[in-house]
Amino acid sequence: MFYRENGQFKTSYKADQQAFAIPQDRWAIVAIVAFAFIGVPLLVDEYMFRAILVPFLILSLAALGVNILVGYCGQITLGAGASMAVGAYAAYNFMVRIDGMPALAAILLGGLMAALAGIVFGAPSLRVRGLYLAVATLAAQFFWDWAFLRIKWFTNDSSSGSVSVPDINLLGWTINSPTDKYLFCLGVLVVFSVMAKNLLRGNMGRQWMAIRDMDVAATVIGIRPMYAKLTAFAVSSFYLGVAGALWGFVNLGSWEPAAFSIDRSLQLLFMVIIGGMGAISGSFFGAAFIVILPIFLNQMLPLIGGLFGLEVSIALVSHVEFIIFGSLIVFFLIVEPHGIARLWSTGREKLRLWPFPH
Amino acid sequence: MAFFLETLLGGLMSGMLYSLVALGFVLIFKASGVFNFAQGAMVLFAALAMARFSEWIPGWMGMENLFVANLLAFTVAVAIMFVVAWLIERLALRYLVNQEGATLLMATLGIAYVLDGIGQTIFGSDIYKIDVGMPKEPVMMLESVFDGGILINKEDFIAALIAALLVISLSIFFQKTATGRALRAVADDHQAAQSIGIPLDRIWVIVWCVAGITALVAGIIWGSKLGVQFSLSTIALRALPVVILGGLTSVPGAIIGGLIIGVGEKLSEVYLGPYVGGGIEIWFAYMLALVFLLFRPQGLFGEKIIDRV
Amino acid sequence: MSGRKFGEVILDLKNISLSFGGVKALQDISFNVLEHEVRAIIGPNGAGKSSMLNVINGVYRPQQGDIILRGEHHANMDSYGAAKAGLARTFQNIALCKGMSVLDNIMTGRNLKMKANMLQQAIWFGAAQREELEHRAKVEEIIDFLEIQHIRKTPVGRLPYGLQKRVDLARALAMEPQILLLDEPMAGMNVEEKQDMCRFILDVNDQFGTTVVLIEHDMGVVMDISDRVVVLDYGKKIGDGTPDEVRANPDVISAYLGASH
Amino acid sequence: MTTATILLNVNSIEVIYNHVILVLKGVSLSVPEGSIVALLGGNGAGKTTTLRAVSNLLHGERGEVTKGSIECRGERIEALTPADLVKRGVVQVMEGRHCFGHLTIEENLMTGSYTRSDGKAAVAQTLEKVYNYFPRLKTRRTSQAAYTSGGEQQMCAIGRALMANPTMVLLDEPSMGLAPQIVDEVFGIVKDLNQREKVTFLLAEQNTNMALRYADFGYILENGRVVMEGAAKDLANNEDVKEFYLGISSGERKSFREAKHYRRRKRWLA
Repeated sequence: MFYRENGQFKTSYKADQQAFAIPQDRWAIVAIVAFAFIGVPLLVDEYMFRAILVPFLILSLAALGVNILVGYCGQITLGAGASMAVGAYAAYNFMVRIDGMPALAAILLGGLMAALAGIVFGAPSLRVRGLYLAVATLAAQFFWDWAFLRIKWFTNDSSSGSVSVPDINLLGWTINSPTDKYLFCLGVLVVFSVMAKNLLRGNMGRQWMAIRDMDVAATVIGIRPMYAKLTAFAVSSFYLGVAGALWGFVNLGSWEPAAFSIDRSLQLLFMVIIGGMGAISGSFFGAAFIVILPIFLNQMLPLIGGLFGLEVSIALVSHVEFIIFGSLIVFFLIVEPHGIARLWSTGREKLRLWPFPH
Repeated sequence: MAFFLETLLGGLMSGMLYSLVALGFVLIFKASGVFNFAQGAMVLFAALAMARFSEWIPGWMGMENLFVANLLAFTVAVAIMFVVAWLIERLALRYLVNQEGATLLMATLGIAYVLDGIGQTIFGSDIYKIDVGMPKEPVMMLESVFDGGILINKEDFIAALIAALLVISLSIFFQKTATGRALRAVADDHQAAQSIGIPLDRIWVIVWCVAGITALVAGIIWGSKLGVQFSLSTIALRALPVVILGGLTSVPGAIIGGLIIGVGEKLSEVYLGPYVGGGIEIWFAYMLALVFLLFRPQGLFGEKIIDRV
Repeated sequence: MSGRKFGEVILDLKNISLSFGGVKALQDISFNVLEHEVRAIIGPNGAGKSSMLNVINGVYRPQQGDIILRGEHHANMDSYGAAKAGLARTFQNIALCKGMSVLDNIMTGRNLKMKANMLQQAIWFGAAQREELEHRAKVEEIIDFLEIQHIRKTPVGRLPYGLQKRVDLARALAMEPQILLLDEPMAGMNVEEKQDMCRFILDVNDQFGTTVVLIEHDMGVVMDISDRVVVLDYGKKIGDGTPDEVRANPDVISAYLGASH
Repeated sequence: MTTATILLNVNSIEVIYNHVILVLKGVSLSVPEGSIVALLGGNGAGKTTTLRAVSNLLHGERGEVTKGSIECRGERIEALTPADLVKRGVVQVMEGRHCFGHLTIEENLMTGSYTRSDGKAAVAQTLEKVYNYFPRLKTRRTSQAAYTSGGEQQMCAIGRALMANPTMVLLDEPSMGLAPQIVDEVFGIVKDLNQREKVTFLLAEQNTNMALRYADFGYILENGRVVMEGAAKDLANNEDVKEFYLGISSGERKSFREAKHYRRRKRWLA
């Protein structure tokens, strides 16, 4: 099993433009996806599904959305949570207000609404950029936080903005067991990831990256910043909206606006940073890391404390979690600003050249 | 009319406090090009230190004098903020020389988390009070003009005065001293500053020390008003629109932006809030800042950005 | 220079004035560009050369004056409009996407010609793929022409400066422009690289009939390859003519060239 | 040249960026006190990296010296900070000028004196000296550097370095993007400083013609290696140098219009 490209020749541009041009990569991806669909359900217990796998899948999707905007189009957002909220509440409204609305359609429509909101709140990006834009996106965050808490119409007049939805029914398949939820989310994630990959390797992705890397100069080669930036906001918000609807419908079942607070926005941003900006795989790495870390710490800290005869309170665990979390972010930014995905690809590059160092 | 003026003055006073936090942002950004998201966490950290030590020190030394205890606690808190500044430079910033603004911003988010965690681990996570003997009683003003006059908090007045003093001394430091000049040079171009022998590490420690002291002052004032608790770290989020409105690099911008936001918030909450269910001040501030941004993308006092290709 | 035919006036700039907050970058500048010619703009630093280029392709809008492109008025054109009108441009401080491969960078130059919508692109198979392949073939021709086959897949950020300049040119060519604006295409190159670059510029001019407007400091290059030269100084035009005329112009000598040239 | 003491000695250094990209593959050179030494070669040859390795500014670019040694007056300097190096009298003027745009010209110059501890009077004296060399700067002393021309910014950058009272200046691409007349002026001042103030210069330059006219000694870098070295006069007369770096072949300057695809190319590249 050598990781080598020697002897592989492309004879057409078509072959050269495949999503994964190296056959070894292609087979690895197929194997991973197959394992996720078939192997995982056979191996894993219910707790794993509920606590880790389902949140991981949905947050991966959300992180992918953030990555499109931040990593590929270079527009920093601190309002990702708000897009998720719009998606979740919009999907909820489609469900309760329209009789016989299929859940999947409601979720997609929720994503569409989030995309529209994303375009409106992304509009300042045409005038301001960088740090100013980051702060401008906070406006969206606080506005929607407030709207879902105070405007009763959005939550069908429920108190404190909390709403709940029944189990999803998809063409006769009722999604209620953890395994069902897992498979459903996995399916959505795979489809959306493939579409993201397609967009990013084509003309759209190139336009976004041109805006990210050269902004003013991009207009000179015929890229309209308005179009490129707003499509990035729309696509990103669409992904986030769908993820938000899934988070509400599948993972939580019932939720309040606090589920999509600024903490969620920051969490998503961290996933992208730690995972790797401008790399699709980075979204998965980052989501996995951030879903697993608190669970890991919750289990380990009392054990470690026990070794030294210390009582570790729940409050202390949450404080230590803060500290470790923050330190890791700084650590990653220092060691590899491009995240786990870059560490991964550097490793792969070395493998290709192995045993020669350069 | 008297009610309107009272609201207005109330807005101005709370705006002054926003300015104080915003000032911390502007200082660090101006001098090191870092948009310090951890400023709120630093305010909380500093306030916690101040609150706890002013409680602990009398206990340890068995003394009663509030003034001396506060003075000692203040000194200890300053020292702690210096250590924090030094550690931040040592452990994080020095490895991030020459990185993009976004990377630095996210690093400070990480620092904010660490500070929040450490602060609560050491100092506890309850609500504490700071009592530096600020007069709480209200003052009546303009009784001759309006019936019943206008109610003003004396505390707010003193706070505004302190903020003004801090700003003046900082401006002098920045414009007139060799260190201030070096700080501004570093803000412009890290590598060029390095190439002519300005030691980045030392400059950054100084900047963060200054920001730490600003945070401490803000923390004491806010803390003595509202009590010291975790939510204090979110005042950074309240101060962000101020920074954006005033321009990231402008000290006067931070002040005037703070006043505008303070007044806008209060007026909107009082006159607009009842119609839409209340609680609008936080996003209203952001919207206000956004509207300004649409007309002046660099903020009120920020330097104009000219795109060059 | 013999045997080369110039066409009509393709680009006519009339009384262009531009200022930034009181600073006058360009004052009442007029000159024209003939089809198929190589037109150079020279002048000291801060003379307004880059501003001139920015006015031509719509990055800046002049406060006064008129830009006539193939007989049509374009004074209010933005840079997107300029790109659509057939103007391409390279940059003084290379504006390439550092993380993207050479191939992808050049492909961005084709974006105006790509029509697949977002949904088609997300699905990929079908219209988007067909289009992608079509344009890839075109881009490969340009890669071939500029002799950068070997670095096709290399991320641009890893290339030496000289090659990056060439990729920048390749991207501009991918737009199939009628007028090519080059902002200091040879800054920071050694003689060998400059010779290569000159060869490419002249070949583009010969083979595709592309009109070239270029800013350059190297007098050797300017005098050798350009047909006519405009000289700017402090936002004013101080000379205009063939290289020999300009070289003999006393204003130009005292403001720019110095005695030794 | 043999009698002069060696101020700077670079011993077969290797520089790697980002842990993977090898840029310098064993570069050695030495700079005698009081001389002007030129580093020549195309873009990406490693000139700037060599200068950065000497001035310890590699870290900001994620690069590091992995092999070899750098000595200044016999003392190893790889581990020093840039500030320490400035105190020892070695200052770099970076490529692309890098003036502090928001500071005035005079403030820019004054930042250069940050490391000095010999008192205000001495600094003021140096400032006067810098103004003497660059009278243009004196007329623009209160303008913000961002609003000055390229030539003025280059002078400001050199002047700022001089404010540190250096014994040696590392000058990176002083002619880049400057009008011919200004280039003459800048090089003239460098020569002046060298002769009157005894400042040693190590300069990286694309403009081979200019550099060889003013330098005493030259090194030609290609692909991270030194491929040729010698006294400036000898290099200027070398056939290869003439052909590849000066654009002269068989005795006369060749027109850029006449350059052929199949012309003679360098053969020493691996």
